[in-house]
Amino acid sequence: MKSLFFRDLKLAIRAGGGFGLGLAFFLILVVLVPFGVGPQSELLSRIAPGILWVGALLACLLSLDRMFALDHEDGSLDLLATSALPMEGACAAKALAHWVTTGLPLTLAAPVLAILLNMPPDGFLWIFISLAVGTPAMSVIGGFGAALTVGIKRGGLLLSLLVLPLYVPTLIFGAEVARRGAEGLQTTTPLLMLAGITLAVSAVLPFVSAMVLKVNLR
Amino acid sequence: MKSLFFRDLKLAIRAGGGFGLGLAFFLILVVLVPFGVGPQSELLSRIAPGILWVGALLACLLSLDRMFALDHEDGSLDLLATSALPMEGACAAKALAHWVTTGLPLTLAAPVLAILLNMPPDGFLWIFISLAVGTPAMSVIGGFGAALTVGIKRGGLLLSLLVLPLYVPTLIFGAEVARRGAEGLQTTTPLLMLAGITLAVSAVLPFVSAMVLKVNLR
Amino acid sequence: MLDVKDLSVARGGVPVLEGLSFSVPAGQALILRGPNGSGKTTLLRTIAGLQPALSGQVEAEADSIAYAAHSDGVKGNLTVTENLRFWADVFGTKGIEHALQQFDLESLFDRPAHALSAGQKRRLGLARLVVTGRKNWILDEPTVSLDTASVQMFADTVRGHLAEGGSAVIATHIDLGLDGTNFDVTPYKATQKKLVGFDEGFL
Amino acid sequence: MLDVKDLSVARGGVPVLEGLSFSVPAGQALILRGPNGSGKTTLLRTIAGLQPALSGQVEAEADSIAYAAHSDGVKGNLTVTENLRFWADVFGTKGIEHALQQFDLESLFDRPAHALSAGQKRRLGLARLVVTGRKNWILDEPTVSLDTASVQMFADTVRGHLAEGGSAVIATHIDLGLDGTNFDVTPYKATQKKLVGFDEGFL
Amino acid sequence: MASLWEYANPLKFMRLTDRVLPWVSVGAAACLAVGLIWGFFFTPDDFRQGSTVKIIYIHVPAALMAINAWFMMLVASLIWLIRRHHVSALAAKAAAPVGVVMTLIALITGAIWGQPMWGTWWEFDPRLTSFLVLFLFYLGYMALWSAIEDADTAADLTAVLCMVGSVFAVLSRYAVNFWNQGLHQGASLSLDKEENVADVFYQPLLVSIAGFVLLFLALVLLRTRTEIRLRRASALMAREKLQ
Ligand code: HEM
Ligand SMILES: Nc1ncnc2c1ncn2[C@@H]1O[C@H](COP(=O)(O)OP(=O)(O)OP(=O)(O)O)[C@@H](O)[C@H]1O
Ligand SMILES: Nc1ncnc2c1ncn2[C@@H]1O[C@H](COP(=O)(O)OP(=O)(O)OP(=O)(O)O)[C@@H](O)[C@H]1O
Ligand SMILES: [Mg+2]
Ligand SMILES: [Mg+2]
Repeated sequence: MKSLFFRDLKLAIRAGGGFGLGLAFFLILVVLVPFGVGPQSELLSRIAPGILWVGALLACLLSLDRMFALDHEDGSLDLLATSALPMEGACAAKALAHWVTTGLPLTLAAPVLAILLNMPPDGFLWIFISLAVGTPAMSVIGGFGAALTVGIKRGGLLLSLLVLPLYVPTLIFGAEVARRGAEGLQTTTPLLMLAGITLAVSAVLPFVSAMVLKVNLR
Repeated sequence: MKSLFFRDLKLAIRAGGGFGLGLAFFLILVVLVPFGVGPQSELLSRIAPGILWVGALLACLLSLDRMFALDHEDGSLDLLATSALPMEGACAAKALAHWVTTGLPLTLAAPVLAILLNMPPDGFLWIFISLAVGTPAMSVIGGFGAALTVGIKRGGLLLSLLVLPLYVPTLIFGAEVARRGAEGLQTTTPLLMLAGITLAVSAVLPFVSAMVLKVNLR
Repeated sequence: MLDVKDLSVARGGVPVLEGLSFSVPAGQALILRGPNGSGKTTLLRTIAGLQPALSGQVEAEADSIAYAAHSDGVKGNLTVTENLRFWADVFGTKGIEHALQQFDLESLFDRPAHALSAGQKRRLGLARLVVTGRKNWILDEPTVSLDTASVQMFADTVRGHLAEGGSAVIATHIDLGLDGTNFDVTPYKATQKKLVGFDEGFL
Repeated sequence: MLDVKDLSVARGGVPVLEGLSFSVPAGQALILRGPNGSGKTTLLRTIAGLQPALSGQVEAEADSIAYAAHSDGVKGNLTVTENLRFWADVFGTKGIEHALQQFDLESLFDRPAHALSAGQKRRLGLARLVVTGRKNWILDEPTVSLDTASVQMFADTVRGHLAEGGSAVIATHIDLGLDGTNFDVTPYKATQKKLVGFDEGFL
Repeated sequence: MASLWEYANPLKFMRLTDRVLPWVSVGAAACLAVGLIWGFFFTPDDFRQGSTVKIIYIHVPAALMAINAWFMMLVASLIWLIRRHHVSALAAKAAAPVGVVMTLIALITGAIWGQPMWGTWWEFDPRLTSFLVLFLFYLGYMALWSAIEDADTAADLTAVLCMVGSVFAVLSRYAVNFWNQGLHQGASLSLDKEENVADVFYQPLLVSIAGFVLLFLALVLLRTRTEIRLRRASALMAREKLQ
């Protein structure tokens, strides 16, 4: 499991960028939105927490599709399945590697990008906290989606379709935390819900993913 | 070229959904944004044209990454390159197939989704027109990006990174048309610019893509 | 030690082989033979536990099977050493030098795997087998793309493995120069059950 | 008719073979030989025009080359017929029945290609060659995964192609039973140029 | 007494449904006709809502069935996962398109109703939101079925997806009870009765709900039969190939 985790990290870094790319996508998205909605800064600052969250979510999503697909194509997954490594462990390790290469850098970068969107400075801390608590859930849920669609060519879009609805609760509570934080309101309730989601999916989904993967290898 | 076009269509449809999936992603995205920014409908209706455009752009983008990648992996691209088919033609055919499977359905669906975002009914026509004129450019530009990144595993994110900046002019003018249309202002200038971009990239980029592809095959 | 009892296997829902029984004692190799499409790959995947059998059993010690198929599970972005070391870690064994040396990969040790020739990549895939430390090798056309010298290397490795009490099931179309039982799957081709009336059921 | 003059080829920026000259007249086959990693694939890709030569020339009629490599260019989601017909369309030829029949694919005609066995898929890849209608076949290990009967089929097809005035360059590790010139690439291995001083250039 | 499981045999299932289906269809048509005509033409307009209240006869049954369809799929999927009866998996597959249409009807009628009632087509309140997510799950569920070729694999994977999606089916029914915010009626049918005047609305509503239930049943049975025949046809075709 440890070795799988480190191999995935290494692969992410080698494959031209790794850490960098998720971030770059996030950055570009945050830059594109003002072009789309027009540059009125008061409007921007109101939608900033939401856009940052949606952006983080999409950046996560884009890097998901190859979580298992590459290993499936080159046969590694078959070999892993016949190895001593329990599949649950493999799924957890892969989700963790995904989080380290996307969720973590996104979380660290979000406060900086918040400036671009004219967010009030009080919100910086809260966008950071909400992403730190919420992104692990996105990696784990994404892992489940990736496991479901592993055998399908052009699975990328189907993956998004399956995973995005699952992301909705995380998004709602995460963005709520960030928004309330930015407006100086109480954040305890949504933050607790967010943490609850993250814990629940991390506890349950790796097992489901492992099951699904085994079915897919048949 | 015709055969390549029809094969790509066939593949898109066979691979579970084809048309449907790009659309579904668009739908989901448009649904997610209100979760992110919160459900105040007046705010939503102001950002609606921009969000629709950004959403269409991302839906295009997600389906891009496999435009050449699948053909590269299974060796078809090598074989195509040694065939009588000029590479420029192949690139154009592939971009066209991409547009028919994503850009076109997106354009048709956008007015419906505009309802979800509370857009004023006057804007429906304009969001349709702007997308109809703008999405072909996105497919052609996307084809260029896909050609650039064809040899790279996990190229998906890199592709986004390369292509998104290229999408900026299309996005600016497209969203401008939709926004002005929704507000009942003159749209001629941005619409002309948008059409100009589409024509220019369609005339030039297939040749560049072909060149880039040849380099990538080496 | 591997025991196959009255096994039937299917691919894509269609029965391919049925009524297979054989056993491969320690120290022995079974060479699977049969024309293209006869069902060797399907059989091997079933034995390796990657797909369920239609009926019958496969008996083997727990965690004793190492499977190698058409695709090598080699990551192009990792070097030869990194690839091997990863698999060694996954299977909890140590020391990849032996495997590198057995397949003459020492001079390529820090080459990223995507810059290997077809045969070199295949050798790396086979070296992976050695580092699994598993007893039962299930090999699907292992010598594809190998030149004669490398086929020899492979045969020597298998012989060494058998001498240490391992066993192997190998599907191949060429002669490997191994002495093992030949087993032709052709006679076990699944036959049609007679259709007795139309029962609106599946088949 | 294919003429190779004083060709040097490189992969990944490293020279692999140099000073190659040979010519393959119509009706003749050239069998490329050489151990794994000797540079056969690199040479064939250069001849097919997929990568530039370091120096030297490849002369062939325009649009006369058909290339077939390790990967078959077969789409799993299309059926056997659809795959072949696509390539026939691309190369502007008609009639795929002949090709289907030559590689005994008729009974599989409407099977999606992902449901073929390794050897069946390979046969489909080879059938593609026939529908290209091209004269110079450049083949990289065409018989991988094929059983003996299919190798025979392949050899017959090549013989037929030669008899019609085509030519072929085939890299292989096994004996195909074709009579053609054998050409061993080993002696042409690129040597290290002596370093003469430091001239601010690369090497 | 014969065990219920016997009807998991395709043959038995086909025989039984062959006899049952006409009755169910007739029942559905009758209930729908009575309920809708009664509701539309023989009830007074509501004192607050005017004639728009009549949408209730379509909206409520459709929304009910949209959620119930998912629960039915869940049960069928669980039976498939545990006992591996193919008919059960096919019934789940057959129910999805019917469910998605019900969802769509509820969404559209809700939106049309919302315009006069709330002054907006759409609002992101908890119930509407989770209902919309449920709609997306229906789409994903059907897309997954069609993307995977091997039938058993597809059945397994969609079954798992169905289990996960049930969270949202539950939410769209009970979300109002968790969060007491939002525009949409929190009322269950009984509360609705107290709030809205009387049996005048209530009785035709019940009849049309019964109609929707029967309609759903009829469509699912019909589609399951089709799926069984399709499976049978592809099995025969595969068999032919084998020779
Ligand atoms: C797009 C907008 C709407 C959507 C998506 C929607 C969705 C739903 C859903 C999911 C249910 C629950 C069914 C169940 O629990 O089985 C429901 C029930 C109901 N809806 Fe709507 N609805 C919408 C608009 C409206 C409007 C505008 C009204 C009227 C003011 C309304 C009145 C009702 C009533 C009376 C019930 C039955 C209450 C109950 O049994 O809990 N709905 N709707
Ligand atoms: N989805 C499917 N539906 C029907 N038949 C299938 C399907 N998938 C595979 N087959 C058939 O099952 C048979 C067994 O295939 P398998 O790959 O096991 O053969 P093999 O002995 O390994 O052949 P090879 O030597 O070519 O690798 C083949 O005839 C193949 O065409
Ligand atoms: N990027 C690279 N850098 C350095 N050497 C490389 C690179 N890519 C390939 N090589 C080497 O170039 C040589 C030629 O490879 P090529 O694939 O042409 O061999 P081949 O004769 O086809 O071998 P095989 O019989 O195994 O297919 C090999 O020794 C390979 O290791
Ligand atoms: Mg095989
Ligand atoms: Mg080679």
